[in-house]
Amino acid sequence: MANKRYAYYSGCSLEGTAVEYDKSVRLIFDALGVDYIEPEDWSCCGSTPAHTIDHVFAAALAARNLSIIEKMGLDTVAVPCPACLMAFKKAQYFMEKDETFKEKVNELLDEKYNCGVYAKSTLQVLYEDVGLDEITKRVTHVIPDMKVAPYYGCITNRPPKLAQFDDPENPISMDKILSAIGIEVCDFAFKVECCGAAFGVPKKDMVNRLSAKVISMAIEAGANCIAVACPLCQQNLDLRQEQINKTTGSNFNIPVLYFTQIMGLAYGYSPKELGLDKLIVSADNFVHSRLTKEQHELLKQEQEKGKKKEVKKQETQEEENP
Amino acid sequence: MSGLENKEMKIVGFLCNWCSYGGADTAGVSRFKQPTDLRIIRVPCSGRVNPLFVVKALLNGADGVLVSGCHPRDCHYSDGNFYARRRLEMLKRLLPFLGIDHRRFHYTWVSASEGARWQQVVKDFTEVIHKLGPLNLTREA
Amino acid sequence: MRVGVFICHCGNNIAGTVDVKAVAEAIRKIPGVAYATTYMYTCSEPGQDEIKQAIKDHNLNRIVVAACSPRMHELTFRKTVEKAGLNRYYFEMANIREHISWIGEDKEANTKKAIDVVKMAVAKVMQDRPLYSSSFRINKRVLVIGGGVAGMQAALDCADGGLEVVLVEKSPSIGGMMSRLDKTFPTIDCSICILGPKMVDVAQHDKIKLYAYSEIDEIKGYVGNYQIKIRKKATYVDWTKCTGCGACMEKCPSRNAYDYFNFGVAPTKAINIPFPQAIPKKAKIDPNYCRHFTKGKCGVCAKICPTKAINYEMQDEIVTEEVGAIIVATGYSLLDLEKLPEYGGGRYPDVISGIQYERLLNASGPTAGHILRPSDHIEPKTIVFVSCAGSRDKSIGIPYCSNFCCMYIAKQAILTKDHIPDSQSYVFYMDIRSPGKGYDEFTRRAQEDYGVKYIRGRVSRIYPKGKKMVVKGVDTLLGSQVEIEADLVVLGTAVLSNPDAAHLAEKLHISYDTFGFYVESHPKLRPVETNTSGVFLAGACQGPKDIPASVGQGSAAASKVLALFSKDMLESDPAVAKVDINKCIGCLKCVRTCPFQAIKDKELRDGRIVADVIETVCAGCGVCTSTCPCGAIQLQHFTDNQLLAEVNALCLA
Amino acid sequence: MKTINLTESTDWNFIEEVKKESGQDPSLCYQCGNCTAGCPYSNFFDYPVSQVMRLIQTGQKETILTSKAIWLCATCETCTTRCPCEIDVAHIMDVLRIMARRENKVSEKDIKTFYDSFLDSIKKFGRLYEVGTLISYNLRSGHLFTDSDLGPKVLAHNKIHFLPKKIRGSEKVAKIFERYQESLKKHG
Amino acid sequence: MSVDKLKDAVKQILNEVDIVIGYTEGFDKVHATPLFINTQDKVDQLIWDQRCVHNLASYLPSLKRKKVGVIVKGCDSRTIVQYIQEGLINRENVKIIGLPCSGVISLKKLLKAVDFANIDDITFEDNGNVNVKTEKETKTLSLMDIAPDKCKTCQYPTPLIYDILIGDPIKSDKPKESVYEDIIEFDKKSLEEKLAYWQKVFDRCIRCYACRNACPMCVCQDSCIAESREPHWISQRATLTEKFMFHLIHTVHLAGRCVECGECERACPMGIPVNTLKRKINLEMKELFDYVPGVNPDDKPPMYTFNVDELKIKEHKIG
Repeated sequence: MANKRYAYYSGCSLEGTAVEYDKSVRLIFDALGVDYIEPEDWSCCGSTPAHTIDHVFAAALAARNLSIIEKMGLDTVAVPCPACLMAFKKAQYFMEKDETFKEKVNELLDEKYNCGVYAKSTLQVLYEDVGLDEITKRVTHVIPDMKVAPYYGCITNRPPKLAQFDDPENPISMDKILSAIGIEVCDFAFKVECCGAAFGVPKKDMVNRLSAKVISMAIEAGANCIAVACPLCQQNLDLRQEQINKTTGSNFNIPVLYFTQIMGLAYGYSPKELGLDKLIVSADNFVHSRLTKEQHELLKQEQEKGKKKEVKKQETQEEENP
Repeated sequence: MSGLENKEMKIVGFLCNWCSYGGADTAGVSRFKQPTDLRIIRVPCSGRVNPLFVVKALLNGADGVLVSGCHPRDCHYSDGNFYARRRLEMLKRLLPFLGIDHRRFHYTWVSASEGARWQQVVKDFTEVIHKLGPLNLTREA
Repeated sequence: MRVGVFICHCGNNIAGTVDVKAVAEAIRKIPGVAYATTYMYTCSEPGQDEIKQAIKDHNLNRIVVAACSPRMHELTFRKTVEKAGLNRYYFEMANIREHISWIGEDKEANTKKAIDVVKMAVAKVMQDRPLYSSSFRINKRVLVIGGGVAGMQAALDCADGGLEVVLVEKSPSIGGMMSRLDKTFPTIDCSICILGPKMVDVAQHDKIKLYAYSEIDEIKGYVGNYQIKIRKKATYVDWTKCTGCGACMEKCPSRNAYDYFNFGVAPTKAINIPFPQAIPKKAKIDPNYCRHFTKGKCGVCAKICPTKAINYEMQDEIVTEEVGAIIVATGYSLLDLEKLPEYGGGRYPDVISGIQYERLLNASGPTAGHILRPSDHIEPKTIVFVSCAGSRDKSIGIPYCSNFCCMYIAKQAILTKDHIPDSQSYVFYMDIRSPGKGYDEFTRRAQEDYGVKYIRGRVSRIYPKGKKMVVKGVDTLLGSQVEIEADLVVLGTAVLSNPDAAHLAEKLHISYDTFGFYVESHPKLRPVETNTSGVFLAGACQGPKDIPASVGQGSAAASKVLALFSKDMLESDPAVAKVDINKCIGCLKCVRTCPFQAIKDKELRDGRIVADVIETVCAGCGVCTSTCPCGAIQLQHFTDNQLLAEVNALCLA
Repeated sequence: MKTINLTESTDWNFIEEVKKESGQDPSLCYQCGNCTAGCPYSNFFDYPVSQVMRLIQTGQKETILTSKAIWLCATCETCTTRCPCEIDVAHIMDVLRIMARRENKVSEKDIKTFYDSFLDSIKKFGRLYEVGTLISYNLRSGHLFTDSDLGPKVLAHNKIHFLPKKIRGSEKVAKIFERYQESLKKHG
Repeated sequence: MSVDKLKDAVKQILNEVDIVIGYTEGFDKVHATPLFINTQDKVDQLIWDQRCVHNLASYLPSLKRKKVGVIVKGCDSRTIVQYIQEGLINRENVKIIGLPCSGVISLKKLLKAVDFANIDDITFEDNGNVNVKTEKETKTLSLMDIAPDKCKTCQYPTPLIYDILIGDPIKSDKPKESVYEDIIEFDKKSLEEKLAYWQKVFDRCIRCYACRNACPMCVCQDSCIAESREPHWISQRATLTEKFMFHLIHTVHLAGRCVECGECERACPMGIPVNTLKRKINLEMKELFDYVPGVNPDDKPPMYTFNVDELKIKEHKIG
């Protein structure tokens, strides 16, 4: 782990409406000893809009950044935003597959890109490269009341041909990470349903209806908090929650945190450091109920003393009656 | 017919009766279009293919030779293709030493149900031979 | 040498893209070719007569037919030339259909290729030698692998025909998939009621020797004379003592064993008899769950067994059987629900497979025939059936149709209404495939008489919402998304080959396709034969098949065996290896490489050692011929000179 | 419902064009409808995805390129992920949008305007300038108050920069735009 | 080592065998020639020095049913090992007298070194010097300069198999990598260069079959397919194609069997590097199957066996 150096491409959103995602990712990377460096003078990946113009053009916008990273001598870029991730992966996929496509893209660029950089989501870096053991080791705090619906969003690990990570229908990496830091994870059916993505501006109603469905399914699953890995998801579910309530007549009030913010809480960082103040729906109650591991241990021991005998009985019964 | 003289390469295929010849039949029944350069010699088993047949064909003016048998473990005669694999691999490695491009000789495994795979093999191999052009090993007309 | 060449038009199949007249023209010029002509359908009776006549008229002594694949009609024409008085091996076929006219688009190139290929055949036929078969005795016993309905039918037909049958079944009871079914379409008769008597017949037939819970370890030999090693797997119960009383099963304290018979709908005991009608009705211990094996202590069954049949020390046992033919009827398996993550397969207990639902419907199933959903044992009112769950899905490597799901889903929907009159069933389908007799009427009845709602479209997602399963799909006829809140979802999971199908095929030397289904000799005309003589196929091991088709194939395979065994002697294929003892230097490399141990060393009277082929054992692969450095051992009909003639005819041209 | 005269209205070139530009074969589609079933936007589409695929198969160019559906697709990749025929449906939708733009047949002006504002921001600054994009969109689309209700919230939580962050290499990014425009002229 | 020890050994085993094959003086000073000893009185004719180039093991298969004693050098012993692997001799019928050897002469090189002058006398010193007396001069040469190539990279100076070893075993001081250096070097040439080379050298072939006749592994002899019509692999035409074919038949038949004794090249009157192609295959056999011919009697020649999973053979892509 310690040897590998990543490029870290935060993307435009993380400089604006999603600064707290950027903050928390950096904190978590530091805490876990992930060596990363921000490429200098990166530009926008092109995102969805560029793909409505032309595929070569879209790939060029993405490849400009990959080329900068390649020149830095790095081969992996950690990307928190799924839209940027997909833009990079698509550029990489088509350029590797099709030599003439590659040439066309390079014609638009100042510095040619030789397809030597692989994009990984922040989630993938943490889950695969850092590993659950390391993630658990660093935990200092427990948030006993938190019940999270892990919401991956539509393109964090889809389509599988491009993503090459986790299951496209029932991903588990975020579930596992959150469980590893001691958070209760709900069985959430809408892990990968789309929230409405970038249509928040031109098609507000559409987004409100889709996001409402996601939130209601999270509550249905028993969650009191939604964990996300995408700035657009966060924006649609959190910033627009009141808008949603108005248009759909619902009455939601559920905090929507980046999964890295939740990790930060378990690692003992302050709400301010993690940018929790940026959330529209407050997550303060989780901050208040947060305990250190030691405190929590004491509490647990007391509770368990009374129960021990019962548990043993149950165990034998279980085997007899499945 | 004259127009074809330079368009076609001479490609010989040795196909085992049970798998690859059947695979070529399957491709035919399915009407999987293929280039017309290949001429097939039916043998009972790829193990029957003495590497010297390949040599003979190349020396006699073939531009490429293809041998195809049953997939390993699926030989109709249980072990024939295992012998073929060793012998043909030996030949494949010898050819470049003689100054013959190893791509002119290919051996592979195609089962009787793999019509589409056979089509691909023929297409790809023919394309390679066309790229390599005619072979004249002994400068004799 | 007077070669006659017959070039077939095959209607338009060949003549459409090959100039057959030009081919005949070119071939006529080859020295030795005495006669060359074209014919519309050479394989037809007049076509064959034409060959016979030409042999007479033109005094021909070698024949080449340029037509379809020799795999199709070589035998036909060999018989023709034989009837005209020639040795049947004075015949060659040039494949100008499958290998030329059907695959090449350029008529000029096709014609040139056809000429080359016929030239090669002419060159070879000139090298052909007359060959004569010898005959050998056959062992008139037959091995049937698999005791499902196809295998049982084959076994019974063979046994009734007077043959001794060895039936090997890998699970503890015969009956196969059919014994799990509740009812059968389109008649809705009780599956076990019609199968049960057949199972008893198998058990009681004095010509059938049943090895249940056994597998094939090794197969040696050839048609007429096979040696089979059968592995009798350890049951830990002495079946000679077990009476099937079931006392052990009642008292066994391990209740969490996986129930293979019921496809895990509910658990079973570690010692169990799979179902009440099982044959043989004997108990068997599952060591993965038995406490004696997992924890090292228990022994309840041993204590309770009235005949002291329990034997924890039992080991697998290998027995050898000798047979002359083999019928393979190993059936199919089903796609694992977990391979369908978007349907929550394996994660949500109320998403089950069709075969599991069959067990819920069945009176001897774990719910005693009451439809109770697995999660909370409550009777479901809204049931959604999803057909093509995995079938026709290239993205998971199953592009084919599973054949009978449409029909059993209709049946299950009908039965559901019978069981729960106030229920509503929905069926998601892409196409209703019901081409059998009375089949389409049956699916219509489901909709017309039983009110089953058929929705044309695929299901995209299934997820839980409270106690319901939300099925989100599409009605493409309406052109809109649809959602159903169901109590239970039944998936018509894809039919797969058996996981060990390839393994068995390798032992049998038969072919299997990309999906593991066994390949028949000809898809239309030899549907139960394989390319290995003496080995026949029956049932779904060849491809997804419903009960009537499987039974039909079982009988067909049996009739093939009975026909084969109608003679006492079999003619051997004379295309075997032959040693020229004057050339053989006795290095015996052929003995080393022969895959069939068909070559032995022999001492001549002058003391020289040479190789000697046992003709009946030689399978004709020719590995020896390509091994022999001095060309002393030649595979007849594929000799070095014959193949060289082809190479030279092509390359030196 | 009007009768579609397949003899006259099937645009075979269009079928080939889609095939070529997308690298996908629409004839593989057997209309199971899985794409429509899973599409989060189906409710808003004028033609569900599976019908868009069918319209391609039947060469109904005009209908598709003027449809709203192709613009309401957010490329969430659900269709691509679940297609049993392994067709990259989302990619085909991308291609259709490109074609619609090229032929000036965009029906969903607002979305196009939003995308254009987005791209303008990139061209100008090298990165996305969220406020600028929104204002530019509101001005161009005429929807002057889109998301103005969110303004105070964003402000209160200090989530946005009011000044654009122009990167040093912004002219290099702009050059990508320019070169692309030039290449269009060159290749026609 | 004195020849006396050798003679004693031969005398001793002559009681157990029908015949012992050794070396004796040839028709002139530079030639040795095989000696077949069937009576004690012939033993004294035995010689042993650097002129003893012949691979005497070659006689064994034709004497398969006799009890034979044979004198072998390290290189010759590989022939015996290979015969055993292939079952071409019965080990119990053969008595092997092994002679450690640090090199022999190549007649062709010697003649070249003296400018093809007539040689009157030749003597060998222990330090590797060879004194040659010709009609014109007396010259001292270094043995390694006039030794066949195989001696320069010899890995087996001591016989690998023997019943009696005369003299002390010698360890090879030649690096292992040196054995196929020339092959690897040649293979680096372009395809065109390589083909042109073989066309040139094979064109010299006069199809005298001396190489085949000298080859200890060419056990077919009279049944050789180069001279047969059943099967008819090659015609008698003296074209390059047929010459090429003959040499490839020889090569393919020796695949994984050639013990690199070099008798073929020694016998060739046209100076064709007959052994090179076989050595190329040996290089591949080593790489593919970790097999070296004639080293371990328990090995199986790779062309007559197989592994279900071949670790080193990967499926080839077309092109």
